[in-house]
Amino acid sequence: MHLLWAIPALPLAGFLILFLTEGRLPRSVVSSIGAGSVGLAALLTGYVAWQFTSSDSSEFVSSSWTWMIVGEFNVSFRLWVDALSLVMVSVITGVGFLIHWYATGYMSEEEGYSRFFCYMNLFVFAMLILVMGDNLLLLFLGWEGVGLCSYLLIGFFHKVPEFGYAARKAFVVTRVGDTFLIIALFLIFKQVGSLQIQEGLTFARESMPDPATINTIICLLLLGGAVGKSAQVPLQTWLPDAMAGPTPVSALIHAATMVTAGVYLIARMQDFFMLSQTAMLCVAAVGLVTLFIASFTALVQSDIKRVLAYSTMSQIGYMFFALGVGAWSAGLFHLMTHAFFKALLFLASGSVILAMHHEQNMFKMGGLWKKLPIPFIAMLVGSAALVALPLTSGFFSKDAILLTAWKNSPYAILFWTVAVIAAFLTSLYTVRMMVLTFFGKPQSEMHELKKESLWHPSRIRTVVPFGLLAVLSIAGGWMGFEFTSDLFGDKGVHAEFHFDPIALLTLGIPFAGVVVGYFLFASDLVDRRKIIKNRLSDLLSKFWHSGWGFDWLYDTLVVKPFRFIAQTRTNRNDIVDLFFKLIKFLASLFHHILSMFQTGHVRWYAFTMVGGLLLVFLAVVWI
Amino acid sequence: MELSLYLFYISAAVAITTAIMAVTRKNASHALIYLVVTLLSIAVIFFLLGAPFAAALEIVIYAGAIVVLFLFVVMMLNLGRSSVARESQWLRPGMWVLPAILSGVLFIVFGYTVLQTENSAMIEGQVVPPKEVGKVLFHEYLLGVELAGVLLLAALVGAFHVGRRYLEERREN
Amino acid sequence: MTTALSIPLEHVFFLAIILFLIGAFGVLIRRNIIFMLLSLEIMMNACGLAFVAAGARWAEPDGQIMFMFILALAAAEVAVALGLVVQLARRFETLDIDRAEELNG
Amino acid sequence: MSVMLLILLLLGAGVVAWVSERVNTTLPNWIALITFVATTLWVLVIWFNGPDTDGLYANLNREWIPRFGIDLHLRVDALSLMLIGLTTFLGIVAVVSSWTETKTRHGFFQFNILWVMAGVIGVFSAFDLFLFFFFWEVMLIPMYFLIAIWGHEDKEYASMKFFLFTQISGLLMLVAIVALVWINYNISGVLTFDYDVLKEANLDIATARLLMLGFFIAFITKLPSVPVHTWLPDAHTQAPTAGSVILAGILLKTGAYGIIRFVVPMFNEASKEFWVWGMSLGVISILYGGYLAYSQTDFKRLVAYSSIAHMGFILVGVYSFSKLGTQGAIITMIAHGFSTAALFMMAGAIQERLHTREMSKMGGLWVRAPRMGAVTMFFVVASVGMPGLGNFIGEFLVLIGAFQKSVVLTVFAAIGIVVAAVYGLSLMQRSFQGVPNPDVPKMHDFAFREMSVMVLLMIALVWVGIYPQSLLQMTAPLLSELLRPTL
Repeated sequence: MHLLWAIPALPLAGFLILFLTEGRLPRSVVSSIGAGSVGLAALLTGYVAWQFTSSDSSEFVSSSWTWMIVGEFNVSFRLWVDALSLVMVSVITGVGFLIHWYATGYMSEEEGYSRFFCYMNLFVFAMLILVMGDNLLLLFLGWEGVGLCSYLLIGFFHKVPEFGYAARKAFVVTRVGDTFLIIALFLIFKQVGSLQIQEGLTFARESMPDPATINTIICLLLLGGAVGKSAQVPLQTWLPDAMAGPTPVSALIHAATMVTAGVYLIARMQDFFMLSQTAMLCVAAVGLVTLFIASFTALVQSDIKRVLAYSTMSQIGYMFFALGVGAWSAGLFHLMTHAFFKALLFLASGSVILAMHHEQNMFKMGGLWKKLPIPFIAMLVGSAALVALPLTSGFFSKDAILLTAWKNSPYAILFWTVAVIAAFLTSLYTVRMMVLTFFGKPQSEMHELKKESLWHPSRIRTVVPFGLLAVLSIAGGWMGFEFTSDLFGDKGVHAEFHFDPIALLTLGIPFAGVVVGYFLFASDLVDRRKIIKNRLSDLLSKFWHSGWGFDWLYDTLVVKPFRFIAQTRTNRNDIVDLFFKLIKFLASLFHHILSMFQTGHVRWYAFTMVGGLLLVFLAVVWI
Repeated sequence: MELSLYLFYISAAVAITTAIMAVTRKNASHALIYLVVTLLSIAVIFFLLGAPFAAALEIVIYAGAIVVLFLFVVMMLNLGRSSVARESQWLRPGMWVLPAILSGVLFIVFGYTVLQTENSAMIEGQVVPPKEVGKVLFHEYLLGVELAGVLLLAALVGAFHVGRRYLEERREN
Repeated sequence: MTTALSIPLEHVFFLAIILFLIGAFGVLIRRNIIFMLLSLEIMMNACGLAFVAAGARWAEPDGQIMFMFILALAAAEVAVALGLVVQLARRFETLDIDRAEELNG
Repeated sequence: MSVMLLILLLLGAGVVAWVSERVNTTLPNWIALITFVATTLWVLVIWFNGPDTDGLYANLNREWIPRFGIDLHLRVDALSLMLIGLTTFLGIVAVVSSWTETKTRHGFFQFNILWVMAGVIGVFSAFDLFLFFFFWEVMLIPMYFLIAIWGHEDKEYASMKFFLFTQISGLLMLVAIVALVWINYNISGVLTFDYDVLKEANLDIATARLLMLGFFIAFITKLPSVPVHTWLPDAHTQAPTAGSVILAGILLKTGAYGIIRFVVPMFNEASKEFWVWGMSLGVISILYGGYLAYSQTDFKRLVAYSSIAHMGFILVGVYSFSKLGTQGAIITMIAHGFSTAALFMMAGAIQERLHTREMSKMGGLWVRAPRMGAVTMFFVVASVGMPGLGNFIGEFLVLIGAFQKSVVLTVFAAIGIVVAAVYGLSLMQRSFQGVPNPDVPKMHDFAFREMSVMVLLMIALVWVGIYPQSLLQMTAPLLSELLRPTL
């Protein structure tokens, strides 16, 4: 019997223990529970993966209890794993474990240590449910669960109001996407009569009505959900702000796993998307636009984590792009390699930030490569993979995407060109980041590194995750492509590497980027001050810096009007109540009018009584 | 026969005159004396109408008890010359107009109502003796008697309560 | 037995009406509460007169019985009212009914 | 028989509690607590004994006033049993939450609580319309006292508003009941208030529409739905903690119960015609309640408006006329009972400690009281609709049921989920997160008394969230009866 159920159960158990003990456990115990549970889950995943590859079946199932049955609506807590899920599970538990391990050092001097691991374990659990769920409702449970954990962890330092705001923004913006997703679920249920993923796929393959307008709508709604979770245009604005969370959180949630859930969703619902050319095109377009916008934005950021955040956005844009042009396996492959090298980059930047008194501004760093050799090397390896220098993992995945786009897309030239420009920009901003952080003159004082502090870059808690992730960042490409290319069998397309001009160009672009970047940012050949002073470049950089004004746009169009309506004094009260207040007002008006007759003058009463008598008698006489 | 008829009209005239006087006097004691005369003449009329028991009650209770109660209060409050002056200040001619008009209109209406009704019956002055009154009172009107008793009890309690509060307040002061 | 007079019922009624209106007139014009009560007594007597006359018309005791009820009512009224008058005189130091306006709603 | 005993037990315990305040001021609390624990256990025993062959857990049918065809007809089926269980359970919560809150007339306070609960149980089990109306009134008057005597600064206004709204709507219902009975008498010659008979009355559609409206308005006032919801925020805000817990946890459910039990089965065709209006009112309630919830600065008021939004889901679910929607509405009733009761209890706990409900005077409470923060977070997350907790199940079933009926309305209702996130998180942010307010005095965290109740509520919500089937399978056989022939 395979121990599939135990993989999510372990982090869940960790979460429950940490939650119920309310932070009363000593830190060492918390570390071993928090990181250990994920570590065990990773080991177990390895075991299950081994079972999986050695067995003949293409799916592993683990059923537990019935969630709900109403009429024909029937969902269960049932785990279902195929190769695609298994890749995701491996990434989540493997990379997750390394990040947890690193975090035991990174968070060692923070308050709420236990709370942190409590949330992190819950996150891993929810993420595992997301990828292992056998039906869409279970997927949605994980989907919302990771959103909640993301919210909790972004706002982890809850004393800072801005962080709380960023956390809420992340939650609400992704909630908008989630609403699309849940409507997609309704529509799928209406069409298919079930939320079982496999039944849905079978239905899509075999009995989807034609022309499949409904199918296109479903796909677009699913895309809406994916866009929210994966921070793609137009719901991308939360991700940069989400960097308010502790760096391991950024590494795990906002780089390696949660933000790729959208990619997973689309890959999972592949059969629906395959039926709709429009939807595929939309996926590709969303990816491409995000890729393009995010690359430019990353170029002008000064906060090191924001650079990485925009870089994440653009890399996920690559994945969407890949899915959109039908390069399923390449997209998923990129997801995996990206998880390795982006986690590495984030963790390394975390070490740098800690060493700089929580300073994240790159312009205040500089010349750190001597003082922080281990983070420097880690970052260098990560950057190489990000830039896609040959033989790193990023190279294999990105190259596969670009080549497929060229060969397999209706708008090949346009798509390819934009993607290549973005790749060039990727090199540029990566070089800029490295130069500003590690080279040049030191701009501010560094934290005095004490050997005994747990987060010291040379402690084993830091070196081992760095080392492993670095190895994966480089070697991940060698072993991985074979693995993922089997996932989709003959459905996906992937290009072989041939020596033709396009391939060479694709190969050469990163180098060109690095070289140009070197001249721009590191050498004295270009006068940077002149460029900065130029008005056009100033405007552009402001525009790019703001993330192409999306925040401003939403702020003016949605947030401010909503707040205005909700928070102006007159509207705090219920408008509907005015009607009832009117009734009350009328009643009291009549009361006042009638009580004017009640003067308290006895003679007035006597007078009215005599008058009333008169009236009565007059009535008697004449009627 | 003639005599008693005249007696009725004379009593009526006296009643009306003294009633007007009672209402318009400035001195409370004078007004009360006029009121007594009114009541007495009404008692005469009762007697003429053949209701000797009512006439007796009118004299004993109304003229005897109630008006005396009034007099006690007037004396207790010591409504002397200053109050006469105040009354004349209050009874300005302007005040009379509207009530007078109202009373006039009412008189027309009432009179019209009385004249309209078809009966021009005569009162023969058949005496209804107290014994008969008592029989009916304690048979057919027994419930009314009980209610009147309750009313008087309530008045007793009310008067006692009102008076006692006054006493208590004075004791506190 | 009879007092052997024969007067029209209307005449007695007119007397009652006139007395009643005099009383009402008094209530309306006086500001002194004692005079108002006094006028009320006249009004009640007028009503009693009307009842007695009506009873006498049929030579039945009911009119007198009604008069007795009115008498009881008057006694009760006077007892409470005069108590109130005393209270009023002490508290407001006036008998002016217009000054006691606390009845207003 | 057992229901009647249950009601009598509560009524009797109320009197005993009132008298016992002469002995000791905490004695009434203990009496009420023991009574509620006992009744909860009793309900659990009934629950586990299972239904009889007719699907009933208890049934009592005696003549009461035979001249008018009024019977003492109390019947407990699965739906009633669930709601009675919720009632007695929240009774425990209410008593515990106000353990130290009342400063005066402890005995009368517990008397009112016990009598409200007795009335509510009567409402949930009465199958005679006259009896139903009787219990309907029995539950309102003690509630009025609870608000009017132990309420906060604006209690007179709030209690009067509550009373007027419920009385006027109750009057409408009474008129409808009497008219229904009379019409049925004219048609069939049988004078009866019995539910089962009147359900089968042959009404022409125009009459049915009118009578349906009478019931409908009474129940949506109680629910409450826009536009007759305005008593709720005031009543909730001013009521003492126990009052809010009962009001939100249970009294609102009587409105929902009334719609499910009476409006839909008794006036089936008329209700089916009415579905657009019903669903639209629900959707408007969801959006409008959510929007007003966000605008509030008062902790309790915010939760009160969020209740309106959640109750909107019930309306949407019921008027979708599907099994999914109705089941969703039932689950929402239960889950909302748990989550909102907890939030009101939290509001009461904060007010007891800080003497304010104004969120601008809070901030950073998590640092002072981490347990309260965690608990609030849990229930806010639940009411925001997190999968795995009860509220989500209800809302999801409602929406998926409604989707089969009307796509557009469902989409609007789904927007309510986003709005819920906005106000829920802003509640959390404004009260518990952020910089600790220096003006806030030191506050003690939850101790055993409050924590034990909160843990019970959490377990209940998680249970509804991950194993709703246990409830769904109970009510499943009822659905066809409630929804009547066509589905």
